[in-house]
Amino acid sequence: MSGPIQKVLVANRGEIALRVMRTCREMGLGTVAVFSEPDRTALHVRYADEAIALGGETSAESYLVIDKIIAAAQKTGADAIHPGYGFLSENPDFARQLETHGIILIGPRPEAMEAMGHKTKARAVMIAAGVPVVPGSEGPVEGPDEAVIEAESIGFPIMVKAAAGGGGKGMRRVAESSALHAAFAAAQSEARNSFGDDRVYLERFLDRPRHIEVQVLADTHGNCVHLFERECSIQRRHQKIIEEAPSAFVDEAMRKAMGAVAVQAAKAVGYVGAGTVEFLADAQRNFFFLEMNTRLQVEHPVTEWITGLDLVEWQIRVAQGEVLGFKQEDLSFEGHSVEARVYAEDPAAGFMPAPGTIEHLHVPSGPYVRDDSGVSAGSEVTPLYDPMISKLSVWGRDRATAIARLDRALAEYKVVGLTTNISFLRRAVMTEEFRSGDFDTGFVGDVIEGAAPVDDRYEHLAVWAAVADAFLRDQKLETQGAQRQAGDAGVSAWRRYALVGSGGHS
Amino acid sequence: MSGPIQKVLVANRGEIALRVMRTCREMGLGTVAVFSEPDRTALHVRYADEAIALGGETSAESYLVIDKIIAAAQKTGADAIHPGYGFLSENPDFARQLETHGIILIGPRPEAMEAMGHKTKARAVMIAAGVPVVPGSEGPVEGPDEAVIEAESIGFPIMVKAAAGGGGKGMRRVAESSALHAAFAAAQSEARNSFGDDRVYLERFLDRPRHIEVQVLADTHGNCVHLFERECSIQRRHQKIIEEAPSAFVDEAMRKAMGAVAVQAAKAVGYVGAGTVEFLADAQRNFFFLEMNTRLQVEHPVTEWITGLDLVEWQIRVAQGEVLGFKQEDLSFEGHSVEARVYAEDPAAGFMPAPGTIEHLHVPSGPYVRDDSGVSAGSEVTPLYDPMISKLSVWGRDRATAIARLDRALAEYKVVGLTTNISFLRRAVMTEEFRSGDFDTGFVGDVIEGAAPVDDRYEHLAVWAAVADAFLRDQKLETQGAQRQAGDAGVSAWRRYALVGSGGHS
Amino acid sequence: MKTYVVRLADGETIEVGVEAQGDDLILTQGDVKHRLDLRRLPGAMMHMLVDGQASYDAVVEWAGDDSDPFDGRVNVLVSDRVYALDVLDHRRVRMRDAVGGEDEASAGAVHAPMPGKVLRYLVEPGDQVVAGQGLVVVEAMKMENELAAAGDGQVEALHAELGSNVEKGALLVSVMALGDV
Amino acid sequence: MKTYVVRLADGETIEVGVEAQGDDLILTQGDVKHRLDLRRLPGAMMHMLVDGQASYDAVVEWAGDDSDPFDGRVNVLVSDRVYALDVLDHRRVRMRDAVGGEDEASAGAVHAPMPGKVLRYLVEPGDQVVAGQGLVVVEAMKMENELAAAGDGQVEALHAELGSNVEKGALLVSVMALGDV
Repeated sequence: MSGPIQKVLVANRGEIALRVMRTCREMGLGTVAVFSEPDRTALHVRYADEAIALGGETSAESYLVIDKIIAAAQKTGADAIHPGYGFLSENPDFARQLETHGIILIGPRPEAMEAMGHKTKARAVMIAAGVPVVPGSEGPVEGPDEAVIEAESIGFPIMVKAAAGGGGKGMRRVAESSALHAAFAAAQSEARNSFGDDRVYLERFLDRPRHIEVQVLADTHGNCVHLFERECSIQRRHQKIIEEAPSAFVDEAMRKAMGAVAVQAAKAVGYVGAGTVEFLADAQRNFFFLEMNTRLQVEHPVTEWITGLDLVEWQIRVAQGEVLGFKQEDLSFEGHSVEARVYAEDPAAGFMPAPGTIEHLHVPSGPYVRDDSGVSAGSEVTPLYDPMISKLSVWGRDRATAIARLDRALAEYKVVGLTTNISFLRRAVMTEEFRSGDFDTGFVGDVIEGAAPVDDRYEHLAVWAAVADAFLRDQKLETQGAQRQAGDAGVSAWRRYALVGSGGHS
Repeated sequence: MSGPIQKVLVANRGEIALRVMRTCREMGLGTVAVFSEPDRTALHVRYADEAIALGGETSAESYLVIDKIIAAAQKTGADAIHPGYGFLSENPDFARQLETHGIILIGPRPEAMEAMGHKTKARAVMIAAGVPVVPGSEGPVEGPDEAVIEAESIGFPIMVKAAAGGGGKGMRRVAESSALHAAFAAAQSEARNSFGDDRVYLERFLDRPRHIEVQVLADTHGNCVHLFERECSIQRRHQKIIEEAPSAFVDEAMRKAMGAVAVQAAKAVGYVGAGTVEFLADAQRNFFFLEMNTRLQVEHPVTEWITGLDLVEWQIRVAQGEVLGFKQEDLSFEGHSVEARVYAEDPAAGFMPAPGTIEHLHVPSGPYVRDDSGVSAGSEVTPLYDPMISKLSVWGRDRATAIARLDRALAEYKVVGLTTNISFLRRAVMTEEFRSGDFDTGFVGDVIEGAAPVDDRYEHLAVWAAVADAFLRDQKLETQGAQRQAGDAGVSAWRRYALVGSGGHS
Repeated sequence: MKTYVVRLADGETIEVGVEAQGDDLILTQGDVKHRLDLRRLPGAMMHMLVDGQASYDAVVEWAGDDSDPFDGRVNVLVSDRVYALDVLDHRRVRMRDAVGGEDEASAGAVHAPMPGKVLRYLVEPGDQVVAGQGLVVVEAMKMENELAAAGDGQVEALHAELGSNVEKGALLVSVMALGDV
Repeated sequence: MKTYVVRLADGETIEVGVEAQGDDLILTQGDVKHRLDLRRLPGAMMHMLVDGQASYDAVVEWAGDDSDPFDGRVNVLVSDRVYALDVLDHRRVRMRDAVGGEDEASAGAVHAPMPGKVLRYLVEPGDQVVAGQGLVVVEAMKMENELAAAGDGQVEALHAELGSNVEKGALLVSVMALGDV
C-alpha cells in the first residue's frame, strides 16, 4: 500500500496500541511504540518494530508528555502518529504541535477537537446546527445560587456536569434544590482535579435513558458517512462494559434519523476521520445529542464486525488524503455483534479496580470470536493505568446467536492471578432483561440488585478441589518438610485481593 | 435451542473436537469427550462437560474402537455422536452400529459413505450420474500385466491408486511401462497397510492440476445446496496446508458449473449433512471429479468466513431432521478468506513431523482473525496422532487484504518448544506466485526449490541474543556454581529436533 | 482417611474425608463417596475428572497468612466463579477453637487494595456494621473506591489518617466479628 | 570484555565481545558497538531493545550436549525463524581446537526424531554425502520420513538394523565431516 505515510508512531499502550499496529502491519507500514518505565516489557512494546522509552511512571510523566512523544517520532522518523483513545487523543494542543512539526495526526483537526471537547461549546454548536440536545443551561453556571434558579427552570432531577468534562467525571445527580449546593461544590472540585477547569453546567436528568451512539467517518474532501449505531447502555461507574451493534431498540426510521443527525453534527465542526456521536434516548425513542468523541472508540470492533470495514485502515487512509471508498448508499450491515470488556476489577466491591499480575491467560477463540487483549501471561495490571484486560467481541447472524456465542467465549476465558469481572459479565448476558433487548442505563444496578442471582452450582466442586489440594499439599509437606512451605507462599498471588474484606464474595 | 438432540459425544480429539463442542455450547447442548491415555489432560477433555476414558495409546486402541465409543455414549446418555474428520468419520460400520443402538450420527447415511468411500465404486456412480471423472481404469486392476495394458490405453504418465484409498496413501506416479511393476507392488503394499485392502486402480496423471473442492449441505427432505468452492492446491505430502475461498482461479461460469455438478454428485448418493466434492482442474478450467469426503472438512472455516454460516450448527440441525433454512438462490458470499495449517513439522526435513511439548504458546488475534488450536501451553504433540497444532484463518474484503492479514497473524504466532512450519507458511504466502493467484499443486515444490528464498534478515540478532544469553549464563554459573547447570539442562526441549541432522537448517 | 473442615463464604461448614487410592483420591462427604482424578497443569491450573465422568478445570490459591497455622483461607476458581473458602484439617480446627479463633476477628479487617488516598470514613469505632456495608472510601486510579465489610460485626478502630496516602495492603479499618463481640 | 566465537549454519564464524554496563550489555563486533537491553519473559521468551530503539522478541534454547563442554550448539528463534548456531567463549574454542574438534565429527550423526521403523538406508558406509542428502527412511506417524545429512562428509556406519523398530533419539547413521576425512 502506498501513500505519504510510511511509519506510524502509536502514542498509546495496551490493547488499542496493538489494535492500531496490527492494521499498520497489514498496510505495510512501520510501527513505533512508546513506553513508560513500568511498560518496558508490555505487549505493545514487543509488538512494534521500534520502541522508544518515555521514562516516568504515571501517564502524566509519560504518555501525556507531548514533547517526549514528538521527540520519539523525530528520533524514529515516524511521519504519522495515531493517538488511540484517551491520553492525547482529544488534545487540540497536541494536534497543533504535530502540525508545526510536520507530523501527520491520524485524527481530526484541532478546531473540531476544541469545538466538541468543551461540553457547553459543543451544545451551543449543536443547537445552532439544529441538532437536538438535552435541555439544560445555556453555558457554564456561575455559582450555586444561579444554579438553583437555572435548575428550577429546567426542572428536577438535574445533572451537574463539568463543562470541560467527559468520561463520567465531575458529574452529580441532584433531586432537589436543597441538595444542589453540596453537589455543585463536589462536581466543581472533581472537575478541577480531572480537567484543571472547575466550570460546571446543568442538564435535565433523563431517568434511565438508553445510551446509543453513531459511528461517523469523514474524509478531507467533504465526504461524510455514518456506519450505523452502537448500543452502549450497559455501563458501570458511567463506563460501558457491554456494547452491541445494531441496537435492539433502534428501528429503521430511528436509525436513519440518528445517522443523519450524526453526520450533520460531524459536518458542523468540519470533522475528519473516525468519530462517534453519542446520544441519550428515552423510552419514546426521542434522542438528544450528548457529546461527540473525536477519536477511535473502545467499542469500534462491533461496528467492524457488522460492516466488514477496518476503521483504523480508514483512519489512516483519510489521514493521508484519500477519498472515502464508499457513499452512504453503498453501506449496509450484516448480522449482529456484541462486545464485552474484561476488566481486572471486583464487581462485588463496587467494580473496584483489582490490579495484579496475570499468572496464566487462556483467551477464547473459534468461529466469529475476536479477542483484543493488551496483556499476556506474565503481564502486570498496574494501578497506574486503565485496568481493562481485553475486549471480547463476537458476531452472529442474529442477536440471539451472537449472545450465545459471547457467553460461550466468556466461559472459555481463563485469567489466573487477579480478580476479573468475567463472572459478572456472564451473569449480565444471561439475564432475561439483556436477552430481550429491553434495558437501559439502569441495567447494571438491576443485575447487582440480583436480577441475576449468583450461581453456586460449582461450590461443591470448589470444596473438593480445595480439600484435594490441601491433602496433596500436606502429604508433600510431610515428605519434604517445612522448607517446601516457603515455596508455596510465593504462589499466592491472590492475597492481593484476598486482603479486601469483600474479596471473599467475589 | 430445542430438538431431539440434547447431548453430543464428539468421537475425536484436538482442534476439531473443540470446534464441534463450541457450537454445541452455543446451541445449549451437553458435550461429551472421549480420550486415549496420552490425552488425559488434552484440551478437548478439559473443554467438555463430561469426559470418558477409552484407554489405550494408539488410535487403533482408542479413537477407532467402535464398541468403546458406543459404550461411552451409553454411559453418559449422549443421544448423538459427531465424528469430526478422520478416525471413524467415514466408516459405514460405525454408522450402522449407531443406528442399531438408536444413537444419532451427525453425518451422512452409511450407504452414502460406502458409495463414496470406495474410489472405484464412486467413479462408477459418478460416471453413471454424468459427472466428469479423470480418465482411468473401469475398476480395480487385477495385476501388473493387466495394468500395463490399461495404462497404455489411458496414456502415460498415470497414477496407481488404492481403490479403498484416500488421504494420499497408496499412490504412485508412473511415467512409463517399465516402472509400472515396481510402482504397482509398492502401491499395493501401502494400500494393504493403510486400508486392509490391496486393490489398486489407474488414473491418468494430470500434470500440476489445481485441487478445487465444493462444499455441499443437504437435509433429509431432499434439499441440497452448495456453499461455493475452496482452493486447496497448496499441498505437501498430498496434504493441504493453505486453503482459501473463493478460488482466484474460478470464474463465475466455472463456479456455477462446479456447484451444480457437486450437488448432482451428492444427490446421486442420497447425501445428507455437510460434505465436500473434490475436483482436479486443468489450466483450461476443465474439472474432473476426484472424490467426495463424506464428513466435515478440516478447511471448513474459510467457507464459514465468506458465508457467515456455522457448518457444525447445520450438521446438527440437519441430523435432527430440520429443513435447510435457505435455498441456493438465497446464498451468496462476501470478501475472501484464507487458512493456513500450523503443523509441528520440519519443512527443511521434508515436512517430517516434529513432535514435542509446547512450552509457550501465543496465538494471533485481532480483527477478522480466527485461530482453531487444539493445544495450549504444556500440551504435548505426540507421534501417535496428527501433528497439526492449529488452523489459522482470516477474512478480508478482498484477497490482497486477506493475504496481508494472514501474514500479519502468522507473524504473531509464537510456539516455543518444538519446530513448526510457520516460517515456511510465511515464505509461501509471500511468494509472487501465491499473491498472483496463479499456482497449482506443484506450488510447495517450487517454494522449496527456492522460489521464496529463506530470509536471513534476523541472523545477526540471533547471534546477539545467543551471545548475550551465553554471557549472562556464564556469569550465573560463576556465581552459583555447577549445580545450576543441571537445571539448565532440563530446559532444552529443542534437543528433540536438534537431534535431527537437518534440524540445523530449520 | 484424613478429614478436613471447610467453611463456606456464608459461614456454613462441611466435613470432607480424603484418602489416596492408586493415582486417584477418594472424597467422603457424609455417606457419599466420590473418586477424584486430579491432574496439575501449567499456570496453576488443575483438571478434575469426578467419578470418571464429570470434567472440570480449577485453580486453587492459598490466600491465608502462611505464618498463621490456623489461617486456611483459600480461593478456588471453578468455571468462571471464585469461591472463597476456609480449609483446615480436623486437628488444626480443634487447636484453633482452643485458642479462640482470632482468625474470625481479622476476617473483618479492611486493607487498601492498592496505593491510594483515604477520602472519607463512612463509620466510626463502635458502629455496628453488616456484611457489604461501606466502611471507607479510597481514591485510586482517579476513582473513588468504597471498601465494604466482609461480615457483620462492630467497628474496632480506624487505622489510617483521613486524607493520608496509604500503601497497598495498609490496614484501614478493623472490625470485630459478631461472634467475638 | 568476554569474547565469544559464533559459528553460523553456513560454517562462517563471527567474534562478538560482551561486557555489562549497568543493566545493559554492550556488544562489540569488529569496531561496531551495540547496546542491548535484554529482559527475560515467561515461557522462555526474552525481549531485546537494541540501541534503545529496535524491538525484538527472541527465544534462546541451548541444544548441545551438556556433558560436553565444547558443544555450544544453540537454537535461536527471532521473528518466525530458528537460527542454529554454535557459541563458545574464546577459551573453550582454543581448547576444542587443541583436542581436535570431535564436535564436528558428531555433527553429521543422524538420530531417530521419533519412535519408528527403519524402512531403508539410502547410503552405505564409505559413501560421500552432501548436506541435505537423504541417508535413511524411517516410518512414523504412518508416513515415510527421509532423514538428511546435516553437512558434507563420508558415511561412517549404519547403526540400526534394517526393519527394526527404533526408539526416539536412537543413532541411525554416523557421518564423518569432510574436515576430518
